[in-house]
Amino acid sequence: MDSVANIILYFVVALIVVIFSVATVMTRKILRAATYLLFVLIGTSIFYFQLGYQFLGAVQIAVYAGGIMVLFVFAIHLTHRPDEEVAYLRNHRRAIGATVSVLGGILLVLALLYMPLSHEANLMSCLDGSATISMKEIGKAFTGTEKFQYLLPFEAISILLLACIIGGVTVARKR
Amino acid sequence: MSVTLPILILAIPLFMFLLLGIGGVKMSRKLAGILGITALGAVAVISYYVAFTYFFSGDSLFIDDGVRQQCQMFDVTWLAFTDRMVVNIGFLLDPISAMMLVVITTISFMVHLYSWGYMEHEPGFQRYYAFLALFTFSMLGLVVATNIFQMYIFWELVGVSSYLLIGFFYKLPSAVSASKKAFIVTRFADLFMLIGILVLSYYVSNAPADGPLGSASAFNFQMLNNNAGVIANTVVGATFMSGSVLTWAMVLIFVGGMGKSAMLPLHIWLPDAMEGPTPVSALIHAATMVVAGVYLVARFFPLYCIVPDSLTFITIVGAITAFYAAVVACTQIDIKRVLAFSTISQIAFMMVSLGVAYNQPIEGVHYSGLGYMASMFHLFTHAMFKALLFLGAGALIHAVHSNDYTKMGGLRKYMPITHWTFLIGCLAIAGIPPFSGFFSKDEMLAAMYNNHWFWGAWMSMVAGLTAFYMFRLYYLIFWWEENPEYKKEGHKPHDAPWQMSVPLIFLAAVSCVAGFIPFGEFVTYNGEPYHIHLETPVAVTSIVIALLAIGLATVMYAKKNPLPAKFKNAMPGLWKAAHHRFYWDEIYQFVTHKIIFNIICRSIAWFDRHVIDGTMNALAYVTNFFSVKIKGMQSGYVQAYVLWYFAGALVLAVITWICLI
Amino acid sequence: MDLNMLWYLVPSVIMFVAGVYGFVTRKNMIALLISLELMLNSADLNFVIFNRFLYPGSMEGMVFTLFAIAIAAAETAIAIAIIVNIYRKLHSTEIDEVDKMKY
Amino acid sequence: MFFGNILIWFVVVPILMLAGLALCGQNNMKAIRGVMVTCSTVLLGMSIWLVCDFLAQRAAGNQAEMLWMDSWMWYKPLNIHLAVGVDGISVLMLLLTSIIVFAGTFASWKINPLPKNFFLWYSLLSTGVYGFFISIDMFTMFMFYEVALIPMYLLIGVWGTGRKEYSAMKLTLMLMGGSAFLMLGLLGIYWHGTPEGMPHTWNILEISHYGNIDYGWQNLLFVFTFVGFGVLGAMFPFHTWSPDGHACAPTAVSMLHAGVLMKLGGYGCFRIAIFLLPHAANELAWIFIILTGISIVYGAFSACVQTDLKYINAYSSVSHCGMVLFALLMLNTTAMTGAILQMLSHGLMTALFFALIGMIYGRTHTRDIRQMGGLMKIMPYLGVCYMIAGFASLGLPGMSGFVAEMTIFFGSFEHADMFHRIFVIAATTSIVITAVYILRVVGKLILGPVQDEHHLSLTDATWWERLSTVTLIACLAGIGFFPNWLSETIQHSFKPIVDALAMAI
Repeated sequence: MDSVANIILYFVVALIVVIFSVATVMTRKILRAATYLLFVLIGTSIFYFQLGYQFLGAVQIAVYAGGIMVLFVFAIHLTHRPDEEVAYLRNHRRAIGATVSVLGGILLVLALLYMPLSHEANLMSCLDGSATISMKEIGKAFTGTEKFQYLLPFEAISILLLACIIGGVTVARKR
Repeated sequence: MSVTLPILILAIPLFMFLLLGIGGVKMSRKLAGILGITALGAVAVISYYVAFTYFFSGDSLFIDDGVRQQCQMFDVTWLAFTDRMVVNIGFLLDPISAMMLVVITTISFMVHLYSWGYMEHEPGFQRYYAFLALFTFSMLGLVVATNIFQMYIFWELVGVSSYLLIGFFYKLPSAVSASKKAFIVTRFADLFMLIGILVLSYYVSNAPADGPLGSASAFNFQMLNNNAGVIANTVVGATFMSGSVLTWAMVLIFVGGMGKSAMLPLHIWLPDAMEGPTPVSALIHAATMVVAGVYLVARFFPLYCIVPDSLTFITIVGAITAFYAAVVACTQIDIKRVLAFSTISQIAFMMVSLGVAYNQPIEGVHYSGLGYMASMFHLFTHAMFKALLFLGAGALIHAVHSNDYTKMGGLRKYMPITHWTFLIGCLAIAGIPPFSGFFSKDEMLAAMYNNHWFWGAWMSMVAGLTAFYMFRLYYLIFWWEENPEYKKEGHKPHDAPWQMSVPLIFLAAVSCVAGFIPFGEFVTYNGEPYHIHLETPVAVTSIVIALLAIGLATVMYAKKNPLPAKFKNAMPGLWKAAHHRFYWDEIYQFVTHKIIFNIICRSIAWFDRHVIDGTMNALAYVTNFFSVKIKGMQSGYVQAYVLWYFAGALVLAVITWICLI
Repeated sequence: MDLNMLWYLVPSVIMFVAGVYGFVTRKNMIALLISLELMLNSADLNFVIFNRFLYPGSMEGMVFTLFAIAIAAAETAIAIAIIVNIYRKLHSTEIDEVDKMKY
Repeated sequence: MFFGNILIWFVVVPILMLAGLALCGQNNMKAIRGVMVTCSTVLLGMSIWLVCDFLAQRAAGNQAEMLWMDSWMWYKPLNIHLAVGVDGISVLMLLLTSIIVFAGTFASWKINPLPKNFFLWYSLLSTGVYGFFISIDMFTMFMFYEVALIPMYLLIGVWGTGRKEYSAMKLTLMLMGGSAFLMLGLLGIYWHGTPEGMPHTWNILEISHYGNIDYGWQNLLFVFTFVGFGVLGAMFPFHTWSPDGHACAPTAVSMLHAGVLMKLGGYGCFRIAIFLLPHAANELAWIFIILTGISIVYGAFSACVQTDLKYINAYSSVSHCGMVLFALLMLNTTAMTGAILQMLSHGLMTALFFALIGMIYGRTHTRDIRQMGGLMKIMPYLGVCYMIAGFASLGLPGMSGFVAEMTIFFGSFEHADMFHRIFVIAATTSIVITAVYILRVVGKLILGPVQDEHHLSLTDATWWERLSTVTLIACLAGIGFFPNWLSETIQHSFKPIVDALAMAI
C-alpha cells in the first residue's frame, strides 16, 4: 500500500503528462506546442523524483526544460511569425497517423496488461532504504573502468558534445 | 589442242574487265576503246581457231567414228559441297558450245567495234567497255560450262552484266528501273532454276555410289546426259504432286531459262531492257544472253527427252509466247520494242522447235533430232540477223535521236547503207530465200509438222505475222512519208561512221550466206551428222505465207494512207490491248507493288515495329511502371518511413502475439 | 492501491504514441523535432521505470537515460542548427519542400 | 610458358593496345591512330600467320581436334580454367575479327568527340571478341562474351546518332537478357556435364568427351543456350535490338557489331548448344528452324520498305544471320560449313556496308534514301563500292555471299522430309527478296538523277576510307573466287560436331 500523497501526486502528474503530450501534437500553434512539451518534460522529471532518481530529475529539468526548450523557442522565433499556425499534412495522412497511433497505443497497453512482471512490485517496496542513489555513487560510476562503470561512454559523450558544439557552430554560421 | 587457248578465251575478257574497270578512269577513251576491241578481236580469233579445230581437225578427241564428241578441255574443282556435289570450273567443247563461241565472239566483236562509233560521246565510255568485257566473259563461261552449277554461276553473272549495261545511263530513272526489273525478274526465274538444280542434284548425288552413276559429281553435264535413263530409273519412285520428281526438276530448271529467254509470263523485262544502249541490246538482248534458255534446254536435251512432259511444257510455253509476242510487235511504236518483241517471238520459235524434237514415245526412247538441229541453226542465224537489225536500229537512232518511228519515215534516201542492210535483215527474219532465216525456219517448221500438224500450222501463222510486222517496221521507217524535219538545216540524217557501218555490212553479208552452211553436219543432238534437205511442201507454204504477209504490209504501209488507221479503228479493243502488251506490266505492277510491297512488306514492317518491338518496349514499360510505383515507397519522407515502420512493428507484434496465444 | 509498474508505463505509452502521431502528421520541422522529443522522453521514462521496479539495486537504466538525455540535447542542437540554416536558404521549414538534395 | 602460346597474344595485344591508348593524350590523334594502326596491323598479321600455320599443321598431318591447346587454372573451387585452343573455324573467326578491327580503325579515322575514349572502348570490345574465339572453357568464354557486350552500351550511347540512349539501352538489356538465359544453360551444362565421381568441368572438349548430360536436361539446356546465343544472332522474335542498335551506332561499332559480335551468337550456337547437347539438337532443331526460317524471309521483307540505310542493313543482317542459324540447325557438314562461310561473308559484307553508310552519312548528313540520289556521279568510288557490297549481299557469283548461300542451300536440301523442304525453299526465296531491296537502294541512292543540289559539292573517298573498303572488298572477292580451301578447312573442323550429332540420334 503506497502512501496517499504518492498516489495523488502520481495521478496529478500522470494527468498532466498525458494531457499535455496529446496537446503538444494537437495544437496548431508551434510556440504552444513547445510550451506543452515543457510541461510534459517537467512532469516526467517529477516522475523521476517520485521514483527516487533525484539526480536524473534535476538533469531532466536543467538540460531539457532549461536548455533544449530555450533552443526550441529561439528556433521557433527565428523561423516563424508569431501568429503562424503549424499546418498538418494531408488529411489522409492524419487519419492514418491517428489510426496507427491509437491502435498502437491500445496494443501496447494490452501488452502491458498481459506482461507477467508488471504486477509484482509496488513503488513502496522498491523505494526502501537503499533505493536512493547518492551523487558519489554516480560520480564513481562515471569515472571508473570496472564492471558497471562507464568512463568510456562518458568520454565518448563528451567528445560527442564537443563535436556537436563545433558542428552547431559550423552549420549555423553565416557564410 | 592444249588447255592454254580455252583458258585464254575466258581469261582475256575477265582481265580486260578488271583492267578497264579499275584502271579505266585513268585511261583516255581512245586507249580504252582500242584495248577493248583488240582484246575481243583476239578472243574472237582464238574462239574461231578453237571452233575450227573442233569441227575440222578430225582429232579423235573431237570426232570419233563420225560422231562428234564432248570434250572437257579442263575441269578444276572450285568448291566441294560434298563428295558427290563438287562444283568445277571447266571448259566443255562440243558442237553447240563451239557454235556458241563463234556466235558470241563474232557479235561481241562487232558490237565492240560498233560501240566505238555509237558511244563516242557518252560519258563513262571506259566503264562501258569494261561491262561489255564482263558480259562477254560471263556468256563465254556460260556456254562452255561443264556442269550445271558452273552454268548457274555464269548465268547469274550474265544477269548482273545485263543489269549493269541496261542501267548504263544511270542518270535516267527509266534506265535504272528497267535494269532493276530485268535483274529481279530473271532472278526470280533463277530461283526456280536453283530449286530445280537442288532437286536434281539431291536425287543424283544420293544414288548409290557403286551404281551406274559412279561417284562423279552430281552436277556434271556429261555424266547427267550420258546416264539420263539411269537417272530416270533412280528417281522413278519419287513423285511430287503426281509428277515425277525428275519432271519437276527439269521444268523448274527450264523456268530459269524462261526468265532469261523472256518466255511468257516472265517476258516483261525484255522490252524495258531496251533502255540500255542499242549495241547492248544487240549483243545481250537479241543475240546471246536471251538465247541462254534455249541453250540450257539444248544442253540438257537428253534429260529433257527422258521426261516428255517437260518438253510438252516447253512447246506450249514457246507456242503461246511466239504468238503473243508477234501480235504485240505489230502494234508497237518504239522501233527497239518491235525488235524486242520480235526477239521474244523468235526465241519462242526455237523453244518450240526444241520441244517438238521429241516424237510420241511409242516404244522406248526415240527422238527426232531435227528440231534440235533446226533450233540451234536458227539460234545461229537469228543471232546474226537480229544483231544486224538492232545495230541498224542503233544507226537510225543515232541519226534521228529518237526511238519512235513516227519521227522517221522516208529515210531510205538519207541512209542507204542502213537501209539496205536493214532490208536484208528483214528479209532474213521473214524467211525469204536465199537469206539465212529461210533455211533455219524451214527446218524448224518441218520439225513441228513432223511432231503434230497443229504446231506446224500455229507456228506458220506466227512466221507470217513475223514477216508482216517486220515489213511494217521497215516501211514505216524507210518509206511512208518523209518527216519534214529532215529538210531543215542541221537535222539531215546521214549514214553512220565506218565503225558502225562495217559491222552492219559484215552482219548483212553473214545473213546472206549463213543459210548455206550445212549446219546439220556440225550440230546435232547426238553428234552424228544430219543431212539437211528442204522439205518442199513446208518451204513452199512458208514462202507463200511470208510473201502474202509482206504484200499486205506493202499495201498498208508503203505509202502514207488511211488503211492502218482504219484497221486500228475496226478493232480498237484488240489494238489497244496489244499496244499495251496485253497489260502484263500492269498486272505485275499490281502484284509487286500493291500486293507484295504494300501489303506484305509494309505489314511485316509494321508488325516488326509495333508488335515485336512493341512487346519489348512494353516489357520495358511494365518494368518501369512498377519501379515508379515502388519508388514511391522510397520517397525519402521520414514521416512515411516512420509510419510504415510503426505499422510494420504493430503487425509483427500482432502476429507474434497470435502465435504465442 | 498499489502504484505498480503498470501505472507508470501507461502515461509513457501515451506519450510515445502521441509522439508518433505528431511525427507522422506534422509538416513543420520544429514540430517534428518536438514530437521526436516526446518519443525520446517516453523511452527515457521507460528505462527508469524498468530499472526502478525490476532491478531496484542497480543503476544501469538511470545511466542510460542520462546518456540519452545528453545525446538528445546534442541532437536537438544540431537539428535546430540545420533547420535554421535550411530556413535561411529556403525560407521555409516545411519538410516537403526540403528536397533539393533528392533530385 | 603463359606467353609462349600464340593464342594468348590475341588477348594480350588488345590489352597492350588499351594500355598504349591510355598513355596517349586525349586529343593527340597522331598517337592514338599510331597505336590503333600498329596494333590492329599486328593482330591482322598474327591472324594471317595463324591461319597459314594452322593449314600447314593440318597439311602436315596434325589431326588434333584443337591446336595450340593450353590450360591454366584460374579459380580452383569452381574448376575454372583459362583454357585456349582453336580449330579451323575459330582460326577463321579470328582472322575475320582482325580484318574488321583493322578496317574499322580506318573507318573511324576522324571519330569525334573523345577519340581516345572511343578507341579504348573499341579495344576492350575487340579484347572480348578475341578472347571468346580462343576460349574452350565455357566460363572464360562467357566472361569474354560479356566483356564484348558491355562496351557496346557506351560506344552507342556516347558516340551514336539519333535515339542513341534508347537504342543503347535496348541493345544492352536484350543482350544481357540473352546472357542470363545463357548463364543458366552454361551452369546446367557445368553441373550435369560430368559423370559421377569426376570433378565438374567447364572445358568444352572434356564435356563433349563425357557426353554425360541426360536427355531431359539436354532439351532444357539446349533451349537456354540456343536462345541465349540466338539473341545475339538476331533470331526472329529477339532480333529487335538489331535495327535500332545498328542504326544508332557509330560506323566502326556497327561494323564490329554486325561483322563480328553477331557471329559470336552463331559460333556459340554450334560450339556449345549443338556440340555439347547433340541429342537435344536433333530433337529440338525443328522449333528453331521455324524461327530462323521466319527470320530469313521476315528480315528480307522488312528491309524492302525501310528508308533509312542503316535500318535496311540491319534487317538484311537479320535475314542473313537467320540464314547462319538456319544452316547450323540443319546439322549436317555441308550446311554447317555454309553457315560458317555465311558468317565470314556476312561479317565482311556488312562491315563494308556499314563503313560505306558511315562515309556517305559523314558527307550528306542523312541516311534517308529518299533525300539522296545519284551519288554515283558525285562520289563514284563510294558508289561503286556500295554496288559491290550490294552484289555481295544478293549473292553474286565471285563474291563470298554466293558461295555461302549455295553451300547452305545444298546442305539443307539433304533433308528429304516435307518440313525441311518447305523451309529450305522458303529460305531460297530470300535471294530474290534480297535482290529486290538491294537494287531498290542502289537504284535510289547510287543511281538515278542527283536528288539534292547541295550534294554536288561533296568529295569522294579519302585514302583511309579507300584502305578500309579495299581491305574488305579484297577479302569478299577472295572468298568468292577461291572458296574451296576455306570450305575444306571448315568441313574438317565440323567432324567432331557431326560425329557427336550422329552418335546422339
